[in-house]
Amino acid sequence: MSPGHPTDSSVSAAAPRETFVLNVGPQHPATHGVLRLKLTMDGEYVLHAEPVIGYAHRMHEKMGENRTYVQFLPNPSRIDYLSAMHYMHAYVCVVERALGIEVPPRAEYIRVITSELNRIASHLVWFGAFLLDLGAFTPLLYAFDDREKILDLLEAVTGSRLTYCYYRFGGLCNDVDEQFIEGTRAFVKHMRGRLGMYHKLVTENLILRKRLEGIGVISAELCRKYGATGPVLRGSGVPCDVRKLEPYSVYPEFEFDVPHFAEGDCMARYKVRMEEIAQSLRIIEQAIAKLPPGPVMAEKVPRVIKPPPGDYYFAVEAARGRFAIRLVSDGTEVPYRLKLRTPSFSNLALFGEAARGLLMQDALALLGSLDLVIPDVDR
Amino acid sequence: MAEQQAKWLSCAEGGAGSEPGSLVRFARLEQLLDWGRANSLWPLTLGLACCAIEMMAAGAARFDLARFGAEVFRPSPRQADVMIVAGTVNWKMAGPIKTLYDQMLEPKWVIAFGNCAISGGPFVFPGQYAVVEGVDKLFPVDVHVPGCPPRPEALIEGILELEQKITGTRRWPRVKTA
Amino acid sequence: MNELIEQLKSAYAVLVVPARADTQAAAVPAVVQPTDPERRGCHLEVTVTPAVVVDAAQVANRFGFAIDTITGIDWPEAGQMEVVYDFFHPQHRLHLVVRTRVPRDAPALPTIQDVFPGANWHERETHDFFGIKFIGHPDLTPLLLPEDADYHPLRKDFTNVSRSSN
Amino acid sequence: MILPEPYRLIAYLVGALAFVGLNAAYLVWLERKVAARFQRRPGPTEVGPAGLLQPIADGLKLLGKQFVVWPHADRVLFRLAPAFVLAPALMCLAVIPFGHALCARDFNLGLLLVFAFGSVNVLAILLGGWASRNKYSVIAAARVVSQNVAYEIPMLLVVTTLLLTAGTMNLRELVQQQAGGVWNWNLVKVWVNPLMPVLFLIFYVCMLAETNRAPFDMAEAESELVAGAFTEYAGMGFGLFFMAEYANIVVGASVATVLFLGGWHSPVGVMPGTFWFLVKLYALVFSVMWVRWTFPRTQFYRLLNLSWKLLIPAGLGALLFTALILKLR
Repeated sequence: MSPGHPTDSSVSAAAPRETFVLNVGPQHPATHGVLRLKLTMDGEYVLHAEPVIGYAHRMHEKMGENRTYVQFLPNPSRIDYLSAMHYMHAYVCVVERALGIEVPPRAEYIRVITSELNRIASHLVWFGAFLLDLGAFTPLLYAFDDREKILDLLEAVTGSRLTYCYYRFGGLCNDVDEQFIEGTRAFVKHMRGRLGMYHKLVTENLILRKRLEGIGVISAELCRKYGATGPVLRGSGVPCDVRKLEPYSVYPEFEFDVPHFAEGDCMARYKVRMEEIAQSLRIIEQAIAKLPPGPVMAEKVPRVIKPPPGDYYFAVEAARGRFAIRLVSDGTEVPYRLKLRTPSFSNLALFGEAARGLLMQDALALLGSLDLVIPDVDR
Repeated sequence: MAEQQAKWLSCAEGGAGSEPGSLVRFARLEQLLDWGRANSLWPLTLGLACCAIEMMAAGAARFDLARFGAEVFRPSPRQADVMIVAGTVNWKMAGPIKTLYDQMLEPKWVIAFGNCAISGGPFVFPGQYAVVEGVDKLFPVDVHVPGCPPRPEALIEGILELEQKITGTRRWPRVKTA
Repeated sequence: MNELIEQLKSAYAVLVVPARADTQAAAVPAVVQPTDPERRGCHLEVTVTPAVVVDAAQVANRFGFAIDTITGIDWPEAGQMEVVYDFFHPQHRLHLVVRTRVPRDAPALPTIQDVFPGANWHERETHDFFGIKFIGHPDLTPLLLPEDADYHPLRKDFTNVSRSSN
Repeated sequence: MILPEPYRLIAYLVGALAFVGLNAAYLVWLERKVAARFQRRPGPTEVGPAGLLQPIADGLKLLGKQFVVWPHADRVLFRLAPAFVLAPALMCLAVIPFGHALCARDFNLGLLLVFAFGSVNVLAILLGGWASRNKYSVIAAARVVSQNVAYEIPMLLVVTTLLLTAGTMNLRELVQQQAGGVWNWNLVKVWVNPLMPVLFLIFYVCMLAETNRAPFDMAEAESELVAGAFTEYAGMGFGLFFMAEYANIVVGASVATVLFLGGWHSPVGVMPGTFWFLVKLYALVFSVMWVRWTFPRTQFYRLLNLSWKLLIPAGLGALLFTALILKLR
């Protein structure tokens, strides 16, 4: 356990302590991008942490009001570039919901397969980056090695390594081939073995366990008050997953568990994500086995997308949590308002409260365990 | 090897550092230093957005920037030689990134990695209020690497291109082809 | 599930802004409207007056909702700005939307950040983008925009800020 | 044959500088190669054959880099710190016997000298961090001081325990006592003191901590403190800190070799002694690298707890136990 914090009343009753403000970021190796933290420190203890965001604000919401529905298609994949597929999924789904388009089953299955592959890739990047935060460099390269295998698969289908623009209103832009199916099967097998290796190399490492267990505890209540979702909420013991709770696409047809751990510490969040990789592999396996034949594009998709006026909302489970789009349409070719609810934003919001009283080192471990993508926070 | 070396030396002759009429000529020394600089480009750890992931991928096992001695990502601008601007710079970030550039010590170079860093990329539209339309508005850029995001190979090519800019010749020793 | 919705409905039905003698304002009840989640993505839409958003948030809090997001929508023709509060339930398939409208020329309404501390950032962001003032909010300095920003880009009448490209 | 003193010292000065310089350069290269192998990538390959010219390119680059003393920094100390950090490591090498005749100064209190100068290293990092007037550097400097103070104690306890049985502080004599086969090396001399392997373990952990290597790399905790105490250093100033880190590892590994691994004595009886000394030395250095690229960093308070609550009591216990054995024997 970490030693007593100076915020304890027993300590602060003594002479007033001298504090200083440590400015972490916008360029700092632990902030994974351009996040800035204003840490009020007492020695190495964080008394008060204030995230300062906006250094990667890219006007996605304004752009939504400036371009037609089709022109906005490349944008969602650039909000959270690590789970681009999920963001695309939310965007096409909200427009499909507005237009009332039925998507062919084959397209839905392929969407699930690619989304879950993307989720694994995203968790692998987090795994590497998180371990890098903790001072272990090697797992990063192992994770990127496995991630490249996913990228190869997705690149063959979508033509892009990172910012996929693969889903269309009513389906997909092109079908997958036999090679992709075979490659995915092989990958599932490969990844299962690698997961075992990760657990041996990293999860069971004593130093890692000591660094994560009991550190940065976030309660379920805190998550609720701040609207934190995804692995952060599940790491606090709430089995909340949009795929189960508000099922979309063909997720109800698959068997998978929602991993959740009640401890709420960094280790719980770590275990949730590692377990999610295994669950995603399960989903992929089932989806490939059940993949139906047929078209990948709905037949009745209007040439010009003009959803009827109204207010539509769609949420998906992205790699970082609940991503939702609120689309307000006025019946024209351009959205009237496109609100993006990004998971990292809410997950980061609770950092200030969760980091209070931690040592700086542990606070940065907590930050890493939240798995932030800064452009996702800033939009 | 020797032939190439001679070629490399003759290429850079008359380049920077050797003024025709000056009594003292440090051309050889300059060339040696340039060779050292070109082969030891330590980038600044500066990931801004999507492109940063591809920058990380370039440093990872498959592409391995380390082959060219450029894998030593330094988190402190004092120790970095090249700033790879990987991602969108907005006006809120413009100040800090300019400070970072000023904090880097001479000789320093900048690679604008990705469309956003080159021109604002997909985020430029009439009436946009946030994005800096190209980091060359903030400081001089040596190499532009286009793409959205560019592939890791493109970053390697960008580094080689920068090496060529420093030494005046396309990489010595030559990159071995597989 | 359905009974939870019924309970919510009855909880919101009593949300009424009391008539006040000094302003001659009549009592305004909250409008509760169930919606089709398959078509719209939410189960219950509650429209309230700005004065009772805090009470509306408290009801959501009592029912165990988590804050999803807060956003604004600009309606220049109506001379109004809409503020939309989204709440999701971590345990049930339940999505709640609370809507309120404020006049466009002086947009202000009370903050709910005492009920949901997470609303702090969402409200700051809404203030950034729309210029809607949240009364009682501790810090409304721009969050996503530069600290000195004095423009509200998601207003429909927003035009580009002049930016000297140095 | 041992050369007369003045020649030996001149040879030492030249030799030690070359040795430290080459070691620093090529241990960096080795580290990059080793790390690359652990991470399943080639590492430096393109700069010279197998990337062998890479350290030279780095060195030239660092030499040609601007060196600036910040207006708010302490001008004198900021410049002095890099020199302070390298010089003690050079001093330590003077008394280390690399071979039967390869010892610059055969000194009765050799071990004492090594530890005396070894501790100056901390002072230098403290100075560097303090003079930078950078918050990260100051935090790192404070960490380094408490870390090194904490680990100096168990290290000295271990060495004292060893000295009880050896009875000399002369490093050459220490090695000579271990002559005659592998079983005579201190590491495996369990019949003299059954705690020998434990002592070696404590010594090794302390060596990692003293040289600020992962998992105890608090001085340069990259993901937390940017570049720690060296954040504000550029060019050769930073290069010297870098060199000193490797020089300290070499010193630490040399002392471990002398104290526990039989110094220049060959386990099989072939090849000259110096060769075997270097083999043992680099095997230890390699293990240090192996640890670095495998483990995450520990927490700072856990690091101190390990020393104060485990290693120091263990060291004291070992000392008492050894004293008892010697008394009873």
